[in-house]
Amino acid sequence: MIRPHRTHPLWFAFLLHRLSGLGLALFLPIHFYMLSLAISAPARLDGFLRFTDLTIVKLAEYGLVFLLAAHLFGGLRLMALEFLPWSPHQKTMAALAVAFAFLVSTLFFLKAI
Amino acid sequence: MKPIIERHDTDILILGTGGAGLFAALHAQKAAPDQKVTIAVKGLIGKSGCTRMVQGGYNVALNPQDSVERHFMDTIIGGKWLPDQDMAWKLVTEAVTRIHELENEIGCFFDRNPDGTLHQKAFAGQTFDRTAHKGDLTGIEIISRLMEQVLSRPIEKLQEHRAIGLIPSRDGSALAGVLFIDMRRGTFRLVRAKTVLMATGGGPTMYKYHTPSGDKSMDGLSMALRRGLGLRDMEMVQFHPTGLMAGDETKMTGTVLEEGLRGAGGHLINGKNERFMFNYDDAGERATRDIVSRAIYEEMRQGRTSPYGGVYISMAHLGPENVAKKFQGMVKRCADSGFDLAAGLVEVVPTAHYLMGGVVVDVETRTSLAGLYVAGEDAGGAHGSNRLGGNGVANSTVYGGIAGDVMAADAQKMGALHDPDETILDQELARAIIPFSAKPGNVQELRVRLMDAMWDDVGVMRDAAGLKRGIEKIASLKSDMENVGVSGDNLAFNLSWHDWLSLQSLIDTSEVIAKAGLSRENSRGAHFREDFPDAGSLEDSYFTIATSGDKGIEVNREAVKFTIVKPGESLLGADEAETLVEAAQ
Amino acid sequence: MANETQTMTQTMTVSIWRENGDDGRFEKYEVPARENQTVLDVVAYVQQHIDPTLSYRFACRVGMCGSCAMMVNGSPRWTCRTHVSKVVANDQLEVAPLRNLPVIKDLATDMDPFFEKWVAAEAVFHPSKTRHDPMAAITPDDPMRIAASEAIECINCAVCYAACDVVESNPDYFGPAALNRSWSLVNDIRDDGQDVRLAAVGSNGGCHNCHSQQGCVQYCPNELNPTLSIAGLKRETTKALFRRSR
Amino acid sequence: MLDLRLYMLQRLTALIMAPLVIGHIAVMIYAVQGGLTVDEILARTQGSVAWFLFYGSFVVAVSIHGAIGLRVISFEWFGLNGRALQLFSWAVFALLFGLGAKAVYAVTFAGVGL
Ligand SMILES: Cc1cc2nc3c(=O)[nH]c(=O)nc-3n(C[C@H](O)[C@H](O)[C@H](O)COP(=O)(O)OP(=O)(O)OC[C@H]3O[C@@H](n4cnc5c(N)ncnc54)[C@H](O)[C@@H]3O)c2cc1C
Ligand code: HEM
Ligand code: SF4
Ligand code: F3S
Ligand code: FES
Repeated sequence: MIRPHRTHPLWFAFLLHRLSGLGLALFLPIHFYMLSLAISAPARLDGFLRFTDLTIVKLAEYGLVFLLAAHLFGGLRLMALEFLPWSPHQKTMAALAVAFAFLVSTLFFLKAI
Repeated sequence: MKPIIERHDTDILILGTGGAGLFAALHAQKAAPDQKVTIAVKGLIGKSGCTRMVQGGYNVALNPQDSVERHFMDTIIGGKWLPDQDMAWKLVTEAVTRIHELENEIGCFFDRNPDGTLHQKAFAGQTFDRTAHKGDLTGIEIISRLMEQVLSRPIEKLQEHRAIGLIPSRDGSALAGVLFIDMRRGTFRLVRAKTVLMATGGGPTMYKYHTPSGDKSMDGLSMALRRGLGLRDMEMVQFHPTGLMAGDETKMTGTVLEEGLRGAGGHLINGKNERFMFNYDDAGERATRDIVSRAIYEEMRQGRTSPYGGVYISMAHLGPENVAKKFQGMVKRCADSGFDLAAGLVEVVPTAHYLMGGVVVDVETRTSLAGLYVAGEDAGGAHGSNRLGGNGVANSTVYGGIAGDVMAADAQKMGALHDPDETILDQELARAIIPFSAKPGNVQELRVRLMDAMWDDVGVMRDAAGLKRGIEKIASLKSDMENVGVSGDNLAFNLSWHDWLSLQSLIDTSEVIAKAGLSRENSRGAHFREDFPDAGSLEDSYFTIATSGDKGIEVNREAVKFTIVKPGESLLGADEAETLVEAAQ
Repeated sequence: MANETQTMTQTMTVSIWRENGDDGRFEKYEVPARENQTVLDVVAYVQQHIDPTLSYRFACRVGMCGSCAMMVNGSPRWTCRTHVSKVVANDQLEVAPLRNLPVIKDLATDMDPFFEKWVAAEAVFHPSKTRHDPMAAITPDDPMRIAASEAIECINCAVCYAACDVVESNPDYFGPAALNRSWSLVNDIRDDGQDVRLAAVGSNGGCHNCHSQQGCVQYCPNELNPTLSIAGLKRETTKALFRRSR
Repeated sequence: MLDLRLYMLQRLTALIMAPLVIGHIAVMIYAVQGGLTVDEILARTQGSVAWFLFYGSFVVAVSIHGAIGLRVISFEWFGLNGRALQLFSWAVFALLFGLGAKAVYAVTFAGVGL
């Protein structure tokens, strides 16, 4: 899939945005379902929340928060590109979006463990 | 076995999509919406030909201080009194309308002065700065805009259709249609039409070094020759002094390095590291194209060459950053090809650029064959012995438009389509399939032989002995060609077959150039005879007309008619300055 | 005038895509390696000296006509101005027809879809004056003129069209070149067709399909910026929406 | 496959979500310390109109945004088109909205008694 014409940073930024959006769209229904357990079966949700104490699950959550943050900042970058005056620093902006996403999700991870 | 010829009809048929062809299509379609207009082109619409390659710009008298009379006089004097004056007059006057049309109706967005009027720059040989332009990519702007207009109109498009023969009517009184090769499928197609414009753009690509696009191979002129039409001024091949020299194996060799480089103060340096232009002319590097070309050629003949066999152009003394800024496009092009124009030395060589000669036409683009019209570089007359930079694209757009109007009016008056002369149709077809009966060989080798012969013997400097040698070489190539075949197994998009056909057209027209060159026993403009270095009497100016008859190519001389101005006279008033250009280039 | 610096001894392997109404495949050829040679020169060498049946397309040979674009080692390039030394990897060169266009034969593609979309995107000037009117006085520093000029020098080579994945996956998408030209015209105050143009670029194949991948910018040989142009179209179509609803 | 209308909806919903997601991440970073329990979550959200509006508008926005997003991906990458694509988009919307609404209800007003 990574064919030569795609090997430039902004294509990877596109891919990241798409995969993160896809990931979120797949995760959200599960997330919603879990939350709705709060009333119908609070014990199961609690059980699930305890399950999230496992390091491996923590790591997965880390990934998820990263996806969310990356999609958020990436999306803001795209909308800035579309609606604000053009900036010649497209690659820097994409890198910054990813950097912020790392920062935020790592903060979350450090707090979580 | 004889291949099948598909038959197809239209009303107005246009060959070629340079400035002339595209303009003709637009004008014809507008003037006669009831007629079917078809354009057929060897390449893709608007993407082939030389109009697209125009860098400098478009000559037109727009400034109140300038005048069409001044433009006319520059054209006549530049052409050394050989131009057909009525054609030149129509060129300079219609150019004013055409540029308005280009800007207002076609959408070209020419560069402007601070006050919003068109910017016009200096170009060699002009007494006023009158070259309108869009950066240094004027041709791309003109052709892209024309192409958009044509693509969005109900005009039939036959792309990658190569015209190979003009087919007269059965009684020979008019043109019936044109035989094509549908290049993509490798099939033959006869398109009948009431009126046909030939705008295939000449193109002296039979020289070892040449600038025109690869699709141009003189097909038009060789087709016209076979129908007995007269070709005038064929000895007049303009050389551009600074083509890139990068070795024989690359197509980059021969491509133009902008005129402006010399204008801006670039130095030409020979293989001995000396500036040599002042040995030839007081204007040094700023001398006119023909003088600089001859000087470089002489240096090369004397063996004072750069590694690839040319000379160097050097810009670095003007400050590499400056050069890089002022000649951005050129510097980038050189860099892509591996050369540093801004700070280093780039090898250059004179390169065949434009063919002044062409089919004899009247000011309405009509030829001696009813139904056939010719415009653009295929038509002779407007430039005489030398074309001013900037008059080429003006010529193709002006006369293309005229052709469109005239053809539309004529087509509306005409009755039914003509039936083609089947004998000639068969002959033209047979001609195209000759190579399939010979053993496949290397066509490129023959092309190289032709290019060497033309460069060595019919090139920048000529004399009787050389021209005769050239004619002999061409004759032997002609017979050798019959033994070099192409495999006919698969004719679809068969470039080697087309290389062969191109070579055939180039050989035919090379012979005309050489013979016309031999016939002109004086030196005018682009034609320089070492054995007849003088211009001869201006009052007795003649032009050459070549025709193909039973005895082969025959060249005659015809007196130039001074219908508007005689040598020694001028259209400019006595109180008008001879030149309004400050630092004459 | 023969040149001694070139040696015939060194060679290079080039893989060239061959296709003739079939599935197509790469074929390998040994060609001489030269000091000055473009990818187009290599392709021409193969046709002229090794396999006369090879098909490809070029015209100007100096980066003006946009006929010679191909995939070179997987990336879209104008081959007449791509020096082999700049793209060759481990003495290997792979040349294939331009992506996203139907192949006619070997390296020659059918560019009609590209130009049909050009017209569909209303990337065509609509005159507001005739040849008998004076030309519009527009100063060079007029911001609209600058914006129009920045997008104007396109040679319609379809390199950007081949670089864009949306073009590949969405047959309706006009692609970067057509939209870039439309944007130039949106900034052309002489043009009289802005409403139809905005409607066209806001339609199904229009600018809103662009995901700002910017492959078009990355590969455009003339350093144009279709992404910027498309963003401009997205803004203008949005603005027009509000204008209309008011 | 994106015309002006869908494009606008996608951008609009993105703009709505942006502050909400930032808020959500902030809360999570704060709340996640020392582990999460149901009681903790509910204590914060139960009966709060503010949280209802907060999560409620997110759910509306994300169902639209996600549906359009998956629509584009399934068209471009998986070749879905025509009616199938239409159906798929609405299904995604319905799924996200349904589950989302239920979740918001669960963490805010369920059990509170209206
Ligand atoms: C590098 C370069 C720079 C130039 N710069 C300038 C300049 O600055 N100013 C200026 O005024 N002039 C300039 N010229 C000259 C100018 O480009 C030409 O004079 C003019 O454009 C010719 O226009 P045309 O329409 O006659 O032919 P072209 O534009 O050459 O078009 C010829 C068309 O005919 C087609 N064709 C050829 N053979 C066949 C066939 N057998 N069947 C069907 N179609 C065929 C070709 O594919 C092409 O489409 C320049 C030329 C070159 C090469
Ligand atoms: C946090 C706020 C969000 C912002 C600012 C945002 C922004 C964007 C933008 C601008 C796009 C368009 C990208 C394009 O056209 O190329 C987009 C696409 C998308 N978004 Fe979001 N989004 C956000 C949240 C979400 C969430 C929570 C989801 C989960 C469902 C999501 C799923 C998607 C999907 C699937 C796409 C399609 C991706 C693509 O076409 O490549 N987004 N988003
Ligand atoms: S925008 Fe650039 S890459 Fe695209 S067609 Fe024009 S010149 Fe070629
Ligand atoms: S590559 Fe394609 S996605 Fe947009 S930014 Fe360029 S058109
Ligand atoms: S041949 Fe014209 S751009 Fe390459």
